[in-house]
This record gives sequence, structure tokens and C-alpha cells, in this order.
Amino acid sequence: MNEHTVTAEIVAEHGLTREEYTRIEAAMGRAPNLLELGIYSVMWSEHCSYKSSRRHLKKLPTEAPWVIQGPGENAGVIDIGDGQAAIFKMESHNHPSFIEPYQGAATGVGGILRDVFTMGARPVANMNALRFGAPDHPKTRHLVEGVVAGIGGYGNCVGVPTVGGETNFDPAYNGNILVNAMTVGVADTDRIFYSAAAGIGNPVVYVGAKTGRDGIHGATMASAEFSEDTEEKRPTVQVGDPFTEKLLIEACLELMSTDAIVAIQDMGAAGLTSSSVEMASKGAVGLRLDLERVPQRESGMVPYEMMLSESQERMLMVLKPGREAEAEAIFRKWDLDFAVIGEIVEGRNLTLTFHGETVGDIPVPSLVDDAPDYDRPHTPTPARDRAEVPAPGDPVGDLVDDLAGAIKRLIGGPSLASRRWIWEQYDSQVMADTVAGPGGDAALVRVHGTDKALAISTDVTPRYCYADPFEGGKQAVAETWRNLTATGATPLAITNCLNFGNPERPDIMGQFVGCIDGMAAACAALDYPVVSGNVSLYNETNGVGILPTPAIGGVGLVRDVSARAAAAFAGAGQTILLIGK
Amino acid sequence: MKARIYVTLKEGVLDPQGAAIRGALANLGFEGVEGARQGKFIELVLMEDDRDKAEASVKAMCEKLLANTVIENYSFELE
Amino acid sequence: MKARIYVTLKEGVLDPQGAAIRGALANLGFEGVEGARQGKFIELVLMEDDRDKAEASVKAMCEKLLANTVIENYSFELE
Amino acid sequence: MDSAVLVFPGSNCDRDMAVALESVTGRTPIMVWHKETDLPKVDVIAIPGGFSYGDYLRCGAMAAQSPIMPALAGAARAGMPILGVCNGFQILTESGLLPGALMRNGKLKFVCRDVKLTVTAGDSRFTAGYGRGSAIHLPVAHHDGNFVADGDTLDRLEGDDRVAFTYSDDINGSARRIAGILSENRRILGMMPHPERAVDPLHGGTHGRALFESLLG
Ligand SMILES: Nc1ncnc2c1ncn2[C@@H]1O[C@H](COP(=O)(O)OP(=O)(O)O)[C@@H](O)[C@H]1O
Repeated sequence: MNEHTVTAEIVAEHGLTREEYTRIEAAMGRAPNLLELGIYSVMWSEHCSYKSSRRHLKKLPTEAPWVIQGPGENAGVIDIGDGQAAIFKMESHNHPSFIEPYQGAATGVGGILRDVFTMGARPVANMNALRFGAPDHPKTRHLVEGVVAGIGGYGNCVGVPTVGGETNFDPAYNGNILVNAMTVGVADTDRIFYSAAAGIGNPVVYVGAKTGRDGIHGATMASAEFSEDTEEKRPTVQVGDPFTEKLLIEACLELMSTDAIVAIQDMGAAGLTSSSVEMASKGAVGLRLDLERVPQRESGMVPYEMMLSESQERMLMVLKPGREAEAEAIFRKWDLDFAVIGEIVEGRNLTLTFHGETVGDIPVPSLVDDAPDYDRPHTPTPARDRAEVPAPGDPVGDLVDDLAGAIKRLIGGPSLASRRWIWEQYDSQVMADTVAGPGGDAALVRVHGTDKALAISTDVTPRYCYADPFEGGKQAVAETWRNLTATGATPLAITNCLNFGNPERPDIMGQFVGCIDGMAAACAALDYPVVSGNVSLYNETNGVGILPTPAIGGVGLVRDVSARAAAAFAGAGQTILLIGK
Repeated sequence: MKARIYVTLKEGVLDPQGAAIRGALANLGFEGVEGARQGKFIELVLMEDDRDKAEASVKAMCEKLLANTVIENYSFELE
Repeated sequence: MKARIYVTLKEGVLDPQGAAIRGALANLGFEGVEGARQGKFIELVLMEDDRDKAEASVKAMCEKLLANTVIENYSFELE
Repeated sequence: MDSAVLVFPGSNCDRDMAVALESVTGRTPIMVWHKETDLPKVDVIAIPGGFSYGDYLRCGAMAAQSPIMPALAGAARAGMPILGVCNGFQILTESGLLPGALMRNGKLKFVCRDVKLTVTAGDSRFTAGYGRGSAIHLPVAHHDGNFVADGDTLDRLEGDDRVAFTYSDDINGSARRIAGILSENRRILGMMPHPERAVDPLHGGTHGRALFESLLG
């Protein structure tokens, strides 16, 4: 099998530094083979290991009496009363969406949905936070059309309403658009599923779509700074299949209504690698996968490709012994692949076999606990001159004497113009529980069969974060809090997607640290914890970074939806009050 | 001059439509369909009479608009 | 045996996709595109070696599923 | 009144349809999986919206070939009231139970919004509660709602008073702004707008209720 010897060049191609490679050799007590190197490169990528951000994320408040599960699982879980929980998370799909806007955005929606239904929730709402380059940049129109069509194409088909989001334009995103997608789901608190594997001898089961050679290296790609030739290389992008995802949602929820599942994890950006490693790591068990049993879409696939494939619409789970047939019947009914591909074993190793031969054997703790954790140098953002900060839309300084003209220009400009063109392409009403869809302060989605509603809002103002990361981070959290409050909801918790440039630059790292400190301060002051999130770094092309963009997704609860508030003035003769300074 | 353009997914790219077609044909009792791929078929009527010019122009149309060369291949015939 | 199937809109059926292609090509500066129609191109791999049987079977597949004969025509080649 | 809702892989308005039917009829609808070959004894059958088979190939094409469809055709011949909404309408045209076809929207984009409709048809099992000519609002949410048929068919539909609803504005390029049509015996209705999304005051409108109430007779 892995007859390749690992050369310095191969190490570099995997996005690992010399020091990181030395660490791998030390952890393994020998040189890794190519398959093992591939697995380390995935697990130690910025995307999976959070090596530049981990120590800073620890500063965010994550606890409150209503938090059932904070960061660390597939999604965060909060208690919404009556034995029910809201489960939610936000995630980025920035680089793939720049390369192939339709499929990049579509698979972004697919990925975040899986994070949520993996935990036992039926997804009830999608949101999307989008940043594009200047409206007159030659690429912008194509990117906007593709991203919006992709989000709609996936979300509409799976039958989850897209109820809101936000859209900004700024030249800083010309070479790096941001596509952040959020999903909110609802589960019963006694039916929440986690990823920790357990039970020596329990079967490890693969379900969903077959594995192809999709996006091999995709996870490492998302961690490497773009250079101008990225488009030429045309890396494999994944094609999403929302129809299969819809079947997967129904099949998983059907199996989850039994007690056959021990643990379950979706195959995210790093596919079989991250799912199997995370399940083994959380459960402190060993895991063996017999790779020839993986359902394959293409012939001649080798273990390296199977472990690194990013094929979509797949899940990994551990079942209780003897429950395979029952589970298989459910997945067959939904025309999905089902295969027992391994088992939980003694020890702490991930052991990979292929036709009976051991092709890889890695101590799991070394993949997770020994992953690099960098304290990257960071310099605080200097106080900026007004002129340095992007304007809040079209300038109206010349119209001081013409208020109507100024308002017209403002609401006609790209920052404030109506987003109807976008959200009319999304089915915002399927499931028939949307009480307030796009167009207001926060979306309201009734919890099916109750009088409660979840309020959801995504916000951040990147130019504030650029001017002053601490105040900008604070403001983004506070804005979601205000938007939720404005519907009559009690804000409960947030998720986030932290989009920044190259963390190896101290000024960018300074923006990152500043925003986190600001977010932490606001969350603490508002008793509004962070329960999940995602970090996307290296959003930079040829040394030009994006504006610091920590997108916040807030979720709140309206106990009696008939008592909600709406944004529109309801009639003539009513009193208008201004609250606050 | 007429151009008949075929746009197909690259090898190895997931083709959900093709897979669904194969499944539906099997459900309908058509056995022995080993593979199915769905692509696009575009017909253009061109004002151009010069074959070489038409060829260059259709190629450019495919690259720029008709095919998404990240995931698709194209081929064409002129007549 | 392989089947290459072309599904096209019947004459007289308005083709919004074709019209959009034509408009987009014009916007991109491609002049002289007089007409554009978009159809489907489906490739099947069949286990059948008998040409006549394959032909009958593909015809049935087109009639039953692959084309909607209210609005579409189809044609195919076997190879 | 008892009802059944057909469920195909990829249906996603099946629950919404069931909730709407239950809220009007007071009886829980029977959900019928597409692989069944018999229909339960009910008074109305609904085919819900969604993306059966992912809308791959053509919307509704694969669902129209499902095992349950011969039974549905039999029920149709026997005069059973059948309601197809959105993807359900597409399935009805693909299976030949209603004439015409639904193509990609004229502007090629998915469109989700409230639209103004005219109830064009006189009496039918579905429209009786509205009264001919009344103006109503219902949501649409579709990518392929552009109704196409040849001129003769369109003339016949209009001449026989079988156009149930028309859009007040051009929403999707539909021939003669047709939003919904009836079968020859007036007992099958296919429509793109979603009445089941307009039965509860929280939906923002309740003009869909009268359609279900008409069924109660
Ligand atoms: N990408 C999007 N997807 C869905 N809805 C969106 C999107 N962008 C904006 N919206 C909706 O448009 C409305 C206005 O957006 P925005 O100007 O960002 O809101 P605000 O500044 O009031 O928070 C909001 O209701 C929002 O939910």
C-alpha cells in the first residue's frame, strides 16, 4: 500500500511545517506513512485543530443555567422549557464558495444542517450571513447570484425554511467572499445525541451517500492562504445532493426515535478522518475501520482517498450490539447506503485495515491532544483615523440640506438597499411555522405544536470591528441581543463564525484577539453565553485581508408567540418613542 | 451555422441527477442500466459562416459561460 | 453498450433557459447568436449487447421517464 | 371527512398539508408512503409540495412513476377528490392526470412570496367556498411553476371553466397566468400556490382555509 516515502516536499504539500512534522514523529515514535501523514495533516489543520485560535476562544463565557451543551460538540444546546431544546451552530464555507459559488454555498448549508441533526434535532430554520466585494467588481454579480442560488437550491430542497440573514458589500471582500450559514433545530432534551464512542466490540456504522474522490485536501485548502493561481488549479469542489440529505435527515431521526444509537457524528470537512478520530477521542476508546467496507462511488479508491474524501451527506455512528439489522432496515427504506465498517476496540488507537492488512495505526490522543496550540504574536489595533475606516454606505455629506435626497441615496445604496431579491429566492415558509421571516429585526419560528417561538438574528458590522475590534466585537453581540429583544424574545445564547485574515500576521491576530475580548465582555454583561461557533482564518489574497468579521448568530425565546412585537408601524396616530441615547 | 454543445460533469464529480435516474429506471423495471449521467445539451444558431471563427467563438462561449469548467467538461460539433 | 440520449424542447415551447443563455452571451459580447435552446444530454451504460433490444429498451425509457412528450422530443444514439 | 397525504422521498410539505387538513377536518390524515400500492378508504387525497426525488430530471417525473400511482389513477377515475399542491401539481401533470406541464420559472429563479390570485373557476369541490372572481392572497414557493400547454388545451381549459386560479401579476411566466387547474370531472385540482401555508393567523393570512372547508361541503 503506502509505499511512498514521506519526503520534505510531501510534508509541505500537506500544509505541515517542519516543526509539526517533527512533532508527529515524536508522537508516533516512528515516521508516519503517507496515509498517516494525511490524517495528521487534516487533524492538525487550522480548520480542525483551531491551533491559532484555541487559547483565545477559551475566554468566551459558555455557561448559564439554560445551557445543556456548550462548545465542543457538533452544535450547542440550550433548554427552551417543556422538555425541549434548541440546537444551533453557524459555520463558514468561504473558500469553496469563491471557487464555485453555487456548490460551495450549497454544501455549506448541507454541512451545517448535518451538525444540527446529528445531535437529534429536527432542523427548523436556516440563516445566512454573506459578505461580497464591491458591487461593481467584475466578479461580484456572478458570486452573489451563485451563492444565493446555492443556498436556496439546498435549503429549499431539504425543506428547512431560510428565515433571514445579512448581506454586506465591501471591496475588502473582492478576493475573499464570506458565506456563513447557520441552522437551528429543535429536539427533546431526553433525545439528544453526542459523539463520544463507547462499548468495546460495538459496531461502527457508515450511512448516507457513497464515498468518492471529492475534495481530497479540501480541509487543508481551507487553511492555506489563497494565491492568485488558486483558480487555475481548480481544486475538486464537492457537489451537494440535498435530496440525499433530506432522506438522511428523515432516516437519522427515525433511527434516533429508537434507542439503538450509542454515538453519532457527521462526516464534516475532514470526512471519515475527523469523524472517527473525534468519536474515539471523546469516548477515550480505540477504533478499527476496515476500509474496503466503505461504500464507494468510484473504483480503485485507496485508503488515503477514503480517509481524506470530503464527499457530502455521510454520517458515522456507533450502534448498540445486535441493533444493526433494525438500523439497516430504516436506511434501506430511505434508499441510503448502510455498512458496518469497523468496531470499537481496546486501547486508544485508530487502526485502519484494508483487505486484512493494517495500513495505518495512530494513537488518537496524539492527533487531538498533541495538536499544535500556537500563541501567535498579536499587536493591538491602533486607534484609527475616521478616513481609514470604510464608509457606512454611500456618502451623503453633499446632501446636508436635502434630507429626502440623502435618505433616497442611503436606502438606494448597496449597504441599505432592500434584500428582497435575495430572500425571495429562499423558501422562508416551508414547515408552516415561520411567524416572521426575512425583512424584520429577527426571524421568529414557532416551535411546532406549541405557543413558543424561537427568535433568530445574525449580525456584525465589520467596519466597526476594523475601527476598533473590541468595541466591534461587543457591538455585534449587542446587536443580535437588541434584534431578538425587539421581537419580544428573551435572548438566550449565541453561536458565531469568526472570519479573519492571516493569523500569522500580528495585526490580524490583534484584530482577532480584540474582537474575542469584546464579544466576551458583551456576553458576560448580558448573561448571553456562547454555545457553539466556528473560526475561518486566512481569508486573504495576495496579502490583502478581509475586514475583521466575527458574525454572531443569536437565539432567543418568545414564550407566548401571540405576544410578539413586529417592526412595522401598525397604524396612523400611534406614538413613536425613542429609547436609549 | 449551428453548434451542438454537450456539457457533462467531469469524471469523479458526484452526479445526483444521474444516480436518481438510474434508481428510477431500476424501479420501473429497466434492468441492466449500469450507469447514468446527466448533462446539458445546448443548440446555438450562429450568424457566422467561417468555420474556424465559429469554432473559436463557441469554445470561448463554453469556457466563459456555458460550462462550469470547475466541475464540467464540454465538447461541441458545428454543422 | 452505451446510449447517448438528447432531450430537447418541442418547437413552439418557450425556452426560458435558452433565452437566458442568448441574453447572457450577448452581454458577454458574443454577437450573432441568433437562437439558443437548452436541452438535456443523458448517457446510459447498458448491459445489453443486442442492438435491437437496446434500442427498444431505450425508446421505452425515453417514453416513460426520460422525456416528457407533452413538451419534449428525444433522440438517441447507441454505440 | 377522512383524508390521506401521499409521501414521496423528498416531499417536504407533507406535514404542513396534514396539519392544515387536520385543523379544518378535525381528523388526522393518513400518511401514505409512495411504495404502497393501495390507498386507504378516505374522502380526499392530497399530494403535497416538496422536491420529490430532488426535482431531478424534471419536477415530479420520478414520483409520477411510483408504485402508488396506479392506485391514485384508479381513485381519480372513480371520482375521488385529489388535491396536488406545488410539487403535487407537477406530479399530477407528469402522470397525465392533469394536462400541460410545469417548466422552469420565466426568470429562472426560485420565487417565494405572497401573491394575489383570482379565483377564476365557478363551482368545484375546492373553490366553492370562495365564489367566482374573488381575490385572495396565498404564498407561492417554487422554481418550476411556469404552466405550459398548447393553445388548444389552454382554450379548452378556459372554455370549460377549468382554470381554478390565475395570478394577478406575472409570477413565473405561466401561460395565461394560470396558477391552478381542474380535471375534466372537476374533482382533481393542481395548483402552485400553497393553501396549507395560509390556514393559521400566525401564517399572516388565512385565505387557504376556504379551500379545505369547501371540501367539507
Ligand atoms: N442573505 C440573506 N438571507 C436572508 N435574509 C437576508 C439576507 N440578507 C438580509 N436578509 C434579511 O433582510 C433584512 C435586512 O437585512 P439587514 O439590512 O442586514 O438587516 P439589519 O441591518 O436590520 O439587521 C433582514 O430581515 C434580514 O434577515
